[in-house]
Amino acid sequence: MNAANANGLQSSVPGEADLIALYRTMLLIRRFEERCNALFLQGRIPSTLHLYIGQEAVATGVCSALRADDWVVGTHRPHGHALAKGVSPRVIMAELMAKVTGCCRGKGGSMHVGDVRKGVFPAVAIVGAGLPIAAGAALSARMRGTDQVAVAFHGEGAANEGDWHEALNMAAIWKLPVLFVCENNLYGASTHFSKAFAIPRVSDRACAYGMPGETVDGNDVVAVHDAALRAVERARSGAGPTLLECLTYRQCGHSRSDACDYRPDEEEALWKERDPLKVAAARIRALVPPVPFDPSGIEADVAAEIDDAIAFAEESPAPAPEDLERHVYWEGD
Amino acid sequence: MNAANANGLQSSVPGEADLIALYRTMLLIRRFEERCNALFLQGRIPSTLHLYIGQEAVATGVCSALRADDWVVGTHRPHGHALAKGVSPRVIMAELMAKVTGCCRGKGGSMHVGDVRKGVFPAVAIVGAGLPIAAGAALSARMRGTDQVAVAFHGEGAANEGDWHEALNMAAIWKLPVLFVCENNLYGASTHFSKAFAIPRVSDRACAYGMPGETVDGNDVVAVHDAALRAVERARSGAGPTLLECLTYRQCGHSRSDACDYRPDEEEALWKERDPLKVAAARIRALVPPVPFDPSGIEADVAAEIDDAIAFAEESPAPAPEDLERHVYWEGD
Amino acid sequence: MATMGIAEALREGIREEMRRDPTVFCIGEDIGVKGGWGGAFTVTLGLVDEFGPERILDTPISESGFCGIAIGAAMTGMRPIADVQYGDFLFCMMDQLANQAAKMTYMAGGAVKVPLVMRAPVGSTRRGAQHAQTLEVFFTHIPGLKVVAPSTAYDAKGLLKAAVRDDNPVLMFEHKLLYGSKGNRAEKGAVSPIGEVPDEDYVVPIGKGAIRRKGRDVTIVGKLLTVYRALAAADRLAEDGIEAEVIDPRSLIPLDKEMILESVRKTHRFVVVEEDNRTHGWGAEIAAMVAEEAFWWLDGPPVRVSAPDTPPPFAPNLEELYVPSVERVVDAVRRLVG
Amino acid sequence: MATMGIAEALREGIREEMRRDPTVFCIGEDIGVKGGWGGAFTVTLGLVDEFGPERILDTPISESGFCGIAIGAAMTGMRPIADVQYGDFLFCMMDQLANQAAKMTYMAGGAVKVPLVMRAPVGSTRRGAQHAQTLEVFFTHIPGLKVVAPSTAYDAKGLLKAAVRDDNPVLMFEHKLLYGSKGNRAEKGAVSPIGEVPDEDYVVPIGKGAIRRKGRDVTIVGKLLTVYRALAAADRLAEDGIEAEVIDPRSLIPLDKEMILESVRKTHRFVVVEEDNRTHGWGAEIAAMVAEEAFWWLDGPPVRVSAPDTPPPFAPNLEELYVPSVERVVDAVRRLVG
Ligand SMILES: Cc1ncc(C[n+]2csc(CCOP(=O)(O)OP(=O)(O)O)c2C)c(N)n1
Ligand SMILES: Cc1ncc(C[n+]2csc(CCOP(=O)(O)OP(=O)(O)O)c2C)c(N)n1
Ligand SMILES: [Mg+2]
Ligand SMILES: [Mg+2]
Repeated sequence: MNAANANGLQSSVPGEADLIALYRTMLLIRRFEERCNALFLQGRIPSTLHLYIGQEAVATGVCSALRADDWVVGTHRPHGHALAKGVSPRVIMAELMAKVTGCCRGKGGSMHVGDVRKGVFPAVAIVGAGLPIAAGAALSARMRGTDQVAVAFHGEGAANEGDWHEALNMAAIWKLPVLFVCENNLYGASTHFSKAFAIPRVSDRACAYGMPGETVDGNDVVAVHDAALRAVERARSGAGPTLLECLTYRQCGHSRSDACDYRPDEEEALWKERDPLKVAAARIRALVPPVPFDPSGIEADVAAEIDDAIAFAEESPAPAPEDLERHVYWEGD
Repeated sequence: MNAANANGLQSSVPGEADLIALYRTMLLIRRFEERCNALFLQGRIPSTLHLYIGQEAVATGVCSALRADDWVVGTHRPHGHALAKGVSPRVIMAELMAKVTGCCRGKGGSMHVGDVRKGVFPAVAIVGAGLPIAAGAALSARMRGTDQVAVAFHGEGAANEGDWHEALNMAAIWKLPVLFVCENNLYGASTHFSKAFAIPRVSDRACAYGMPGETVDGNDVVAVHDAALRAVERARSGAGPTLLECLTYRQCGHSRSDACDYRPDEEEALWKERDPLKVAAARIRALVPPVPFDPSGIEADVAAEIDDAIAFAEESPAPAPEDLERHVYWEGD
Repeated sequence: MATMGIAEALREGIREEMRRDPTVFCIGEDIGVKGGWGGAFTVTLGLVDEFGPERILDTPISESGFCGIAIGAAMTGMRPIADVQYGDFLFCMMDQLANQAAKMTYMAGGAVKVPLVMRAPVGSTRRGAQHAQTLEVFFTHIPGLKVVAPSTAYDAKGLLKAAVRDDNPVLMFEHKLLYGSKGNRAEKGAVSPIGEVPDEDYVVPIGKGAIRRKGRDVTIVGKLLTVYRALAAADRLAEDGIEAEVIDPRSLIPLDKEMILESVRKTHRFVVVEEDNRTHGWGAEIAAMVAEEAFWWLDGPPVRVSAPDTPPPFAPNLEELYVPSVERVVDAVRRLVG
Repeated sequence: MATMGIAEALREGIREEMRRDPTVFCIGEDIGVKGGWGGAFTVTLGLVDEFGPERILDTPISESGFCGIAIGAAMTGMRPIADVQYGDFLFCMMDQLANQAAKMTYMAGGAVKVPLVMRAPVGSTRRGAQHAQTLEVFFTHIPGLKVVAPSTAYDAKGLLKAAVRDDNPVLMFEHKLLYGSKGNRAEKGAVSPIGEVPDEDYVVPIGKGAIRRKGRDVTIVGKLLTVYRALAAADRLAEDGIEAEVIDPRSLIPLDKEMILESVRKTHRFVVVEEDNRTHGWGAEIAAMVAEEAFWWLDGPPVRVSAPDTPPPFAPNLEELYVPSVERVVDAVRRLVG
């Protein structure tokens, strides 16, 4: 259905079809999140939500450089990672609505969406804790003799956790096939990057582990894709991990109840100007020869897909009471 | 009694008296540890021991750059740190022999020796965990408006713990008056540096935090002292922390029962050639004008001090049974 | 006398202690950012305006590190009040709490003190497995720590002050549904026990329980949210003529054992209600203690009402089955008394 | 049938599982270094010669990190056997164990498994507060983990194999004084329960206890070292005509409750002996469970013999008072029976 989702894009000079596929994935994430927010405000999604709006180019650019059998570990803000890696909007929406058809049977919730059949681990909502787990998947790939690659998405805030450090070091000394994708959206919750780091770039930390570090425009899906592809090739060839920092911005609040009063309006405006969907559209329009780009068809398509997901979720039942005490231990496939 | 212990040495071009004082401290540590080992083999010290032999120049060089009211946090290998900072051999020996007159009333043991009256925290035997604690002491100094400095001694193995990373980052962003002194003795337990790091120097990691990092010859007490003094001045002036890596070698086994079969004999021989006491003696003999240096007086002096410590410890009683349930909570000064 | 919720009471307690003692300061994530939230549940909201960013110290996301920093500061003359956004993250700093803070005084033979306060929200609020645990028992089992768990605004402020003035590490557990946080940080399904809080300085001594309701037929011990479940159950039971005595220990370590034992010697029946998992939960000790020390007074087994042995589920319908309900308490008492 | 200690039995168990299943590997600090120790207590000694450094994987000193790596590997088709040098360091990886490994299957709604084995030595051996804790109960309270604690060579090998083949995270606690490690890594004061271990493949099923001694007058439950203390106490009591039944649960989670309850229904008296701190210790649950489920069979209170509520002390004379002695068990039983 969706080329970027199918993880098929391997070229580093994407053509029109590729760009449109990337655009579609980003739009799917955007619209999905917008609808989530509306459903949350209507009380149809319980709990809290960490929206990915503004960061779509990162998950999309990275996952489009992956194979279907590669692994991804998401964070407390995982819907975008899951969608970009090809998890169906249906099972994500059902999970958010706490339905038994959800990707975690309604027992995980927003912060743990994932689907191992699509190579997406249950997301890890303890900041930083996903990195060693991704490194472990990479170690496993090597031990089992596959050439799978693992990706640990994380916020820049996570780079100050001990687990981040330990994971990067072990990945480096063992040359594990893993990408550490740091989504530097300038804030960890309400805390500005500059309050938490004494260095200008997270990627500068790669030197501490003897691994390459790179910073790219995280709102440009092509830049992200290109850098990710290089890192994936490096990883797959046995040359080891990469720290890839993507500069981006969380356009919404940190979570459901956040009015973002700690952020300057100008900053928000500036980044909305650099909206990843706009950047991608401009990329398409700048193709040579020029391409007339009308996203309305994609909009309709994406809207239909999300409507379907919502309908699916709404119609699905909640978990049965017996579900409470199930799955504490593994019950088989 | 002991100039280097009294933390009075502030010049970076030490003269004869200074060098002799440094030599004496190092010799005290060396002979103290040798006697500990003998006592352990005789069964007069229980438990296990991590000896500091070979690394004396680090603690001595660093502590000679400190004031009496500065703070030091030691490790599982803490006797040298405590002696260099001026803790009496008596209370250390009594602690090792599990006597109530020990610096921890016999309740801490070798891995926790310290004496807060001398600015030495109870040593922290969880690898890496001492670093945030030292940073906290530095934060406290600033908040209380003193110009005290804190030092976190640690092995290179500790630099792969999460706490190490978190501590360095916070110290850097808050410009805390703390020195992270990494004693790179090439092994963390039986694991060689090259198996645990993908970089040539621990000090290279300073770049990850925007703090200065420096590597010095850790077997040359003057080199250590000079570098420490610069870092201490930097810290005291409010310019922030430093990562100081001292290249040294653990001449004995990791702990009591270690035959070191994992180390090449040539490596051991090479480092014994570079014994810190030899290097210091050569420094003294190379003074201009030349100084005839006969350490036998210092030897006798140090031997007497240790004999006294052992006698004190042997004569001291074990803790009373009631001591078992005391001091779980603070009982007052 | 002012009327307020727990978040506000804690805030006022912190404010007063910081005014009284310049060595008191707060440290944690997102606690002092201007325009921010005052921590995850508004407790420190606005304090940075009075005390500045040095004393309301925002940290990077480094739980183990800032806990260690708080310990080092506490050992050298300061009195930090640290917090985590969710109690679940205490596991990220477990070594610093269990191996360092708790043991430092002992392993130094009494030569150092660690006057640290660590605050942590607990309780199930639809956030799933990693943001909803009730984990007091992991800390009540660490010698060297004190542990408190206020369920009213009065106690929250009084225990906070007592904790700040204590010379030992004190963990304070707070329940997300009891904060009474206002505005857009209010919690769905909250109990909001608004209560009166004196204007003048007071402390609630650590180690003293409170009898929330007098009764002669059964002793029910709860803590945090389950105090309110127990009280509601007691009301319901009273309709049948069963008079339950409801005890809120307030301090978990040290525990006011005598208050519980005295009650059991009167009622001869004992039920403990907790939101945590049953097996090796907090209630196990209370039940074991009662069985061991009041065996001959008991007319029936000590009974535990708790969450099942599962991680907290996300789905609201499952969560409702997870947290002990008023009905489950009523049923347990009826079976015991009947 | 060969005769060996626990360290050797574990080593043989690991070796056989690694031969049988190429997805099994070991990960930890100093476990495979040539000329090294095979871990802190020789369990993996020599295995690197057969399996190479990729499958006996030495890590940097990064407990949380390598635990997470083991989890990630376990979720993707491998069966890691990880270890820490001292159980006390489990606190450094507490988040990975408690929030990740234990909860992953549940929070994924059953879609993933984490077949991880984590081994940890416990027990007081004169190393002081940070190297001598007995901390099983911190893990028996985490739904999603299984916990085993073998006290004989036979059980050690059989439980190790069962753990490796289990599709859930299993923690194995081993007692430093029971390893029977040889040479210069032997421990002072060790019990060294040398025992017979079959040559052919076998498992000890997780969840089944063992009656170590039959008796009619009192049920004593111990684990690891305290099994031996209980047995020695039983011998002493037998001289006075008191016949104690000694139960070693072997698996702590799931627990063979029925074996304990059946015994109590026969003996009417119950004592649990553990090396851990008393308050909220492991024994609290066992005592509470017996009180709750066998109340009407009990002729006296369930009794706990344990360490006091202090960190492990260093001084040998204090340590001797800390760990429950044979005398203390004998006294407790006498008071109960007398
Ligand atoms: C260990 C841990 N500490 C704190 C939190 C609370 N928390 C959730 S998200 C977040 C901010 C994370 O910042 P960043 O890593 O930059 O990711 P972003 O939210 O910006 O995507 C915090 C502090 C957590 N979930 N886990
Ligand atoms: C958290 C933790 N992990 C492991 C250990 C066991 N251990 C004690 S010392 C040591 C090696 C430490 O190496 P390094 O930091 O280089 O210090 P060195 O012993 O060389 O002085 C290890 C692994 C420990 N004490 N704490
Ligand atoms: Mg961020
Ligand atoms: Mg070392």
